[in-house]
Amino acid sequence: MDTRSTVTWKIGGEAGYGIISSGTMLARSCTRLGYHIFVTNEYPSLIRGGHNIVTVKISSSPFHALDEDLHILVALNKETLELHKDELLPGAVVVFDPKDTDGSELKTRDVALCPVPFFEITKSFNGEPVMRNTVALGATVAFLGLPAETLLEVIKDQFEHKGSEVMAHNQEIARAGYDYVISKYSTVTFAKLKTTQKSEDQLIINGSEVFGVAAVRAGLKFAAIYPMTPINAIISFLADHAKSLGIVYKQPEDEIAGINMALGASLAGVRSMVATSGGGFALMTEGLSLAGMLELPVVVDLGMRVGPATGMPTWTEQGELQFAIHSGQGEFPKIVLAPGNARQIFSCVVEAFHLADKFQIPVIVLTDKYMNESQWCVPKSVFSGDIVIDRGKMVHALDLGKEIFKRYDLSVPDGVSPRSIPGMKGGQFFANSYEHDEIGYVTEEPAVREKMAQKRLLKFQSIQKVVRPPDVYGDPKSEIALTCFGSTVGAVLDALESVQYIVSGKSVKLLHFTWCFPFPTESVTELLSDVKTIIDIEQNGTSQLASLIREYTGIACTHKITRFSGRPFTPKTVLEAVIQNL
Amino acid sequence: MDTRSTVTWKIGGEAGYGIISSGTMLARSCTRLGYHIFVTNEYPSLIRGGHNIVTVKISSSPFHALDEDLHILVALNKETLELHKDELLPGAVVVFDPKDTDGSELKTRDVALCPVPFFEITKSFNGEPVMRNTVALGATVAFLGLPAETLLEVIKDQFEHKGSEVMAHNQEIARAGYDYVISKYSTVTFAKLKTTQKSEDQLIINGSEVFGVAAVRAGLKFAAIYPMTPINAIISFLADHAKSLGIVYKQPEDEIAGINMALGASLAGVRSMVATSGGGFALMTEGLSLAGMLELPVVVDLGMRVGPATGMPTWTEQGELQFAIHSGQGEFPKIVLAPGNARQIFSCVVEAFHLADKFQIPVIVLTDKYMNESQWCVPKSVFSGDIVIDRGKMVHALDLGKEIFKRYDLSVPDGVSPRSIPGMKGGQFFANSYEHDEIGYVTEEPAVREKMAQKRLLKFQSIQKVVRPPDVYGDPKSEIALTCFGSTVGAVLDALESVQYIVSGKSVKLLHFTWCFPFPTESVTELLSDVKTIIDIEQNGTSQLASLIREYTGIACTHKITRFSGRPFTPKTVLEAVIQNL
Amino acid sequence: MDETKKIVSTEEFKTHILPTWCPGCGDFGIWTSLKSALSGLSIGSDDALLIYGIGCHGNMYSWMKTYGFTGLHGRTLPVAQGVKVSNHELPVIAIAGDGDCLGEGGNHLIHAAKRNPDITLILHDNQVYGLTTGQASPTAKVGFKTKSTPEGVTDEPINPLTLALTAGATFIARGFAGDIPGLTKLMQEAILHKGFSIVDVLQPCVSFDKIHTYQWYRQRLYSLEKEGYVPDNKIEAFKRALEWEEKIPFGVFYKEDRMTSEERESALASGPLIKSPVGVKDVEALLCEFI
Amino acid sequence: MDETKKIVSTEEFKTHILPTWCPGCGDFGIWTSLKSALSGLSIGSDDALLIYGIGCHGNMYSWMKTYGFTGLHGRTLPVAQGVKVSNHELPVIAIAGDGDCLGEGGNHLIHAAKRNPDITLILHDNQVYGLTTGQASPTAKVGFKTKSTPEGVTDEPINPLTLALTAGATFIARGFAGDIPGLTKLMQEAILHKGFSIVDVLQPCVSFDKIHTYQWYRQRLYSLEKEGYVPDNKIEAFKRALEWEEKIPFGVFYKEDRMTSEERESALASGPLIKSPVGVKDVEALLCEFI
Ligand SMILES: Cc1ncc(C[n+]2csc(CCOP(=O)(O)OP(=O)(O)O)c2C)c(N)n1
Ligand SMILES: Cc1ncc(C[n+]2csc(CCOP(=O)(O)OP(=O)(O)O)c2C)c(N)n1
Ligand code: SF4
Ligand code: SF4
Ligand SMILES: [Mg+2]
Ligand SMILES: [Mg+2]
Repeated sequence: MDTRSTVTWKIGGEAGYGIISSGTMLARSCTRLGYHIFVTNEYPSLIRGGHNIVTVKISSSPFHALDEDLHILVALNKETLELHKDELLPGAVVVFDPKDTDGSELKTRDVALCPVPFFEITKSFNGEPVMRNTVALGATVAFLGLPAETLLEVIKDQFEHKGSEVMAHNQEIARAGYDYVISKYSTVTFAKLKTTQKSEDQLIINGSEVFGVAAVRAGLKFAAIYPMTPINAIISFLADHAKSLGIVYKQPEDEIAGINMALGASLAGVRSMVATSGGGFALMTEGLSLAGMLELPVVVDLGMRVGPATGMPTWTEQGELQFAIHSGQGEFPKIVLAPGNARQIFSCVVEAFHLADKFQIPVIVLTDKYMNESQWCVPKSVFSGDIVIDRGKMVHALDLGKEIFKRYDLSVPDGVSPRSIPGMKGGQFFANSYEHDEIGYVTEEPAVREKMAQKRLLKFQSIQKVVRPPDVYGDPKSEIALTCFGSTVGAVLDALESVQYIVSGKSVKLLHFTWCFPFPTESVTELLSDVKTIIDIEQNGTSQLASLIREYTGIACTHKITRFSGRPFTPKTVLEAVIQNL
Repeated sequence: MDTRSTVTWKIGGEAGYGIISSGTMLARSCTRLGYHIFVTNEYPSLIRGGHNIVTVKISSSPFHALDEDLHILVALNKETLELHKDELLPGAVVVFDPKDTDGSELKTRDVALCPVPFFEITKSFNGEPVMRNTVALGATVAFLGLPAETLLEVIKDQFEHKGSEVMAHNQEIARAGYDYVISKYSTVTFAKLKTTQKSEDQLIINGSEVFGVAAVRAGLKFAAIYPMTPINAIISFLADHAKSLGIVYKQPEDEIAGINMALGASLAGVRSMVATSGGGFALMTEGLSLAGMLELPVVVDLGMRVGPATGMPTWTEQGELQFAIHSGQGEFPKIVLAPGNARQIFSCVVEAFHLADKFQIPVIVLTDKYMNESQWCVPKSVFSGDIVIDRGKMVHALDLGKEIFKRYDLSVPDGVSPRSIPGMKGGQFFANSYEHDEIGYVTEEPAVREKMAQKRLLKFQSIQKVVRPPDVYGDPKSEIALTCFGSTVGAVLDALESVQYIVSGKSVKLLHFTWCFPFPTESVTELLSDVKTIIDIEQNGTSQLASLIREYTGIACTHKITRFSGRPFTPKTVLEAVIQNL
Repeated sequence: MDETKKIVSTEEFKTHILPTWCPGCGDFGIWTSLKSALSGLSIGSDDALLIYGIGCHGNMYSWMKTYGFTGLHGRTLPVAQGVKVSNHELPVIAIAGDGDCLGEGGNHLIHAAKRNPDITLILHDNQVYGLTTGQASPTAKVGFKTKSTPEGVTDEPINPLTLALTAGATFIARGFAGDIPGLTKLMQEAILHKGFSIVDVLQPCVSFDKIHTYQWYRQRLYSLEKEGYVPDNKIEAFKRALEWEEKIPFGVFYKEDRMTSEERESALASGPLIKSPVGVKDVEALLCEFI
Repeated sequence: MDETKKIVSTEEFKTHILPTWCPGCGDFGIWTSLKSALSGLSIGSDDALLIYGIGCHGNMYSWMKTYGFTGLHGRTLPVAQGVKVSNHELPVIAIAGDGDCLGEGGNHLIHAAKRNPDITLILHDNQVYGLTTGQASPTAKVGFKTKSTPEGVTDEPINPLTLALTAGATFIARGFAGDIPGLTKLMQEAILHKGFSIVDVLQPCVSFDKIHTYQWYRQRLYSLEKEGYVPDNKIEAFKRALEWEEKIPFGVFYKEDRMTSEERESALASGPLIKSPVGVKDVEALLCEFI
């Protein structure tokens, strides 16, 4: 029997909460068996109604992004068939309820129509209509050729806290879906997965949750986050775990309060963060400038979504790179990072807290709807390793009281002066948003102002010493380079790997920026100076990274691929666009 | 008798309101006699106390900026002598009250010490101590060799509304100061002005007032402005004239309310504006993005001051060029203008209202403390000419009602669709901050989203057709170019004119940007491509215009002159820095 | 509102989009009441501007055909004031959420009330941030478990009525999404009131609030009017507005005649700003002030 | 405040900068009262954090040597809450202006009161925006002519007391900048109060307000305490707080014991957040939730 190493599965139906969790349960079943998975959801900015879909890609080896083509489509309503029929691979398995449709919309297609009476099966077990998902899950596992037991176990873990009855009920229904397919469609083998070996535990976790885990591991103690798509999952994560982890999550009245609370916590001596999307970030920009002036560490999760204004809240974009870099009145140092996947979110967030303390500045981590709300599979070991926490320059109680404490000591070579914490004896100072002297007293003396401004700007140079160059994939000597930042990397990597980094006969390399600002000028100049063709790929309309590259290196990207429909790039769209541009 | 074409006068003393108005009165006296003047004040961010100074430059021919060197220093306290003695030209006239000091701090200097008993004279007329200014004014006019009558007339106009007694009292005291100098210091001729001819009426008006006059001439009807230095003068101007001009000024509860009120007014069909400084602007950036999405015209006066955070509120800087350009979540078109002097404020503001309507976008006019609070002399004719007001694409009532009105009609070639005004029959639409279709209904369809985003971005191209190149001064073929934007131009022009655009034997040209964004790429590329040496001059620490030039043309400025002490450039500092860099 | 004789059917407000609210959501009742309130006042789809917040409540515009403004989360009232001062002949109604206008936009509510513009605010008071899937809103009552308060709300709730009262609103009422005739009447009174009027509408959120159901409210609500309450005294209004839990009053709590901010604006004396000539032509006197 | 026996002289707060307020400004009285309140409570310059708004009032930090935070206009209270939750053993006092904390920052006042953190707010109520040279503040009374209201204020003033009351503040008092002993006492009570306390201080601005002088206030002020008023009832407090013009009460209007936001935060049960270990080490259970 032919089996595949990769299967892409999609389920669609009207909104409700079942669809998203069925994606998670399928993913967990697969990772528990050793597969790699990726789960995305697409839904309108509504609570109910509208078309919701979840896509899960399952593979026996690691990969970076979703594919467009489906091996299995599960339709919980008729609309799903209509909307997604063009995504079906020849031979694909199409599962639907004969109550909803006879499948005639796919009549002329080369697909395996597999009606499964979701509704009837659910009903025969006295289940609610919402439990059709569970039937579909059982059916899916059967089509994939996976053991029912793993799914039943996942269901157990999911529903255990609701009591053994609920749990058993769900298991029963899933099993019924599974059995139906086994008995009825034993010949439909199109979507059967190659068996694989499980090497280690993998988490199924969305990007915002990764952010939260990384933050608490890095010593976050206080977060003030006003709800906003696409960072709501970090609120749930922190609120749910506040008690057990001994941290505080506060829901502020607005984003302005959020950033100012976080700065208060930072001054008081604890690591703090905020999270928001573009609109809320706009409201925080004055506070960022304050952080710059007071030299207070703070980490900002800027979860980008489609703009401008309210835009399309539940769709993805990378429209705020330049806004983040230039945010806030006046001039002050900050760092902007842009992880591209779950592992990088973890490492960038840990790094962000470290850098914020090291340089006493705000650090912005750019995330987006796609990475925050998609579920990634990540080996547990990624999250559980040792993390060395260095709070940066903090004055010791013993060193205080001898002479007047200079919080903004100008004699430091790197622009970063040791700080005291309110309450420490002899550590008195003013955290002053007016221009100030070394103790924090207000000053308008030109010479002091100049020195204090220079001190802050000096941090740009200090940061240059730790700036990370872009990650380079492919042959570094290639004369064709692609450039991208943040989550776009997934689709680009899968595209390039699928052709072994050879496009139209030419070797291609990729520069992926997870560190965007201060710009890694030196390394990028080196990496791009002998390159003839530079194709910049961004999930926005104005190619903001390309602008940065030009601003700092003078080098112009020769081609710019943009996408601003709210839909993430796929490997196929990337590859086609790159070929077209060559 | 030797006379001069230019005199720089300074008065200093403790805060209080007299000092600033004495500068204005001196300036008025001079312009009424045909001189050109410029008045700046420097004061700390305090209501009382601290050292306040006003400087007036008076010249028989037009000029662009203040000089550093003083011909007359009037000290209303001892501190003034100490602080400003190094600014005195050899032979300069130093006026002080013998009660405050014997002038010994200037003993070794080549200056004309001219004690005038301000206090005693004031007292002898039963005047308040604050009226010492008036004595000083009379004395000043005598040292300048100007007729007392003009000053007395100015005093009359100034105090008339307070009753004839107050008026006469002030006149008397000014006259006494004048007479004292005439009788006592007839030999002190160092600061005598060349006589001049008055050609036309000139206004003494500060930059914010020019903004206000321009706005109401351009059809402003509604302004919502939260107080903030350095734009408070436009509040007073609009509040004081609201009744007579038939406009509405509202003090909003915060800047967020301000921009949203202005957008409401704009939607309702009237020209509207806001004004603020960097911190308030930060709070408005979400609203700017909304304007971009709704395609609503609005004009923003961004009065820059020293940042970051609260910074030095009463000192000048140009730190928000890049922030202005990139402000707001997501991607949308806007225009950023940067007038360099009072005339340019007038023309840029009129232009701003025009462009905002023409492209249905927010237009930001960058001003700063220096230009807003300095008083300029501007011929009356500059303000009184005809202004053609074109509200841009507005749908006519007669064209409505036939078919469904498409507020966001996608078929327009320039990205700008005609708009209706709420209340018009048949003009119903949604001003929708969510992505929307042509009527304004929400949409998340990728194709519609793409088209609507493209429509907005198309405006960038339409704007390129009317983009203004930088003003070029000097020989366009020079191989050395200076670049600057906004108010820095004054000092640079005076510096270059003083050496006839030849520095170190080489011809130098100046590119002055009053239109900053969308960047005039084509013209700048042409103007700079054959230039060997480019010296960028900015009142900030990170050379933001230079970054823009590089970003859009790839051309790097070879030298960067920055200044961020809060003190404006002077012709001398500019010239020295340029010479040093050559 | 110059054509009060005009017949406006609620059908006029229909769009091609069907409501996407959860079945049973209190927003349905508010929407239905609003449509009949407007039609009863002969305000048709071209005759007024409705300004919506961002939240489930704000989604209403998609199925409510009038001039509409859906701006930023929390900012309905500043927009409304900007519109009203520019065209005070246009009825302006703000449709806001409790998160929207007591959380993000709390400051604007106080200051709008203080100024008394002739604007009506319909406040969808459902104790949650519905659209962001169920965090506690500022009106959430103590003990209520939500996504952001898994241990239950511990803060005191904000009371929109006492808040509006202390800030100077001149018409303060509470309605119930489950009482369409009553709510319609309150909305009409509010719209007809000259000045800043607020109708706080108790709105069950069937998805994220399993406590404050229609049932829960019905068991507690009582009509102020039926009790003979006269809404002309701030202290009495304050007292009533503090009632909760056992007995919850609805109806008009307070009403007062005060000049509106538009009436106090001299530039509007001769007509709406949008109708005055554009661009000051005669500047001679103005310029002479500076010479 | 663990060293309550310590002797703190008001001299301890001295800096090298002399006050730059206008001679006669009410801020002097507030400053003097604050210094003696702190010294009376043995709170020295290293023992507390004072958080200042931007305005004339906020300039106080320059001549007030304690840990100080001078942040953004309007944002004292969020900062204060962030500090307090991180170190609830530290006394945290916000020094705010009426423009600062009722205009720009009005929303934060309501929400701080709602949460009841153990913070004291001293509100410099001078009816103007002093530092920006005299525009009307939210508390400016009707008719008052200012730079932004040349025809006189027409809006209703905001009443900080009723606002705080309706928002849930647990200690609400009014003091007078001209009554240093009385104000000192109120401040001490406020600081000692466990929960969100606000002292609204009537503060003459001698430069921009020629009406509400010391004299004007003295003629009208009366002591609640002397009248035997008991500050334990919201409705009575509301009534008293509405009094103005002829008779103006001062003293404590309302006081209530309620759990503070810190007391309700489980992470703080075992001590301040700054003292808990940094970085979660044992993540096994947490990670297993995701497998
Ligand atoms: C500045 C900003 N912050 C946050 C959001 C995200 N957001 C959208 S709706 C909403 C809350 C809605 O709650 P509410 O106003 O009570 O409306 P409901 O959904 O309950 O009707 C939030 C926080 C936003 N759009 N803009
Ligand atoms: C965001 C922002 N907006 C405006 C300002 C300008 N500003 C500084 S102080 C002030 C008003 C001060 O008034 P108030 O708080 O009453 O203090 P007072 O001077 O009366 O003590 C304003 C508006 C600012 N610094 N920041
Ligand atoms: S989530 Fe609640 S408020 Fe939103 S539509 Fe559903 S029931 Fe209504
Ligand atoms: S302006 Fe008023 S508040 Fe400010 S210092 Fe002077 S008197 Fe005090
Ligand atoms: Mg709500
Ligand atoms: Mg004030």
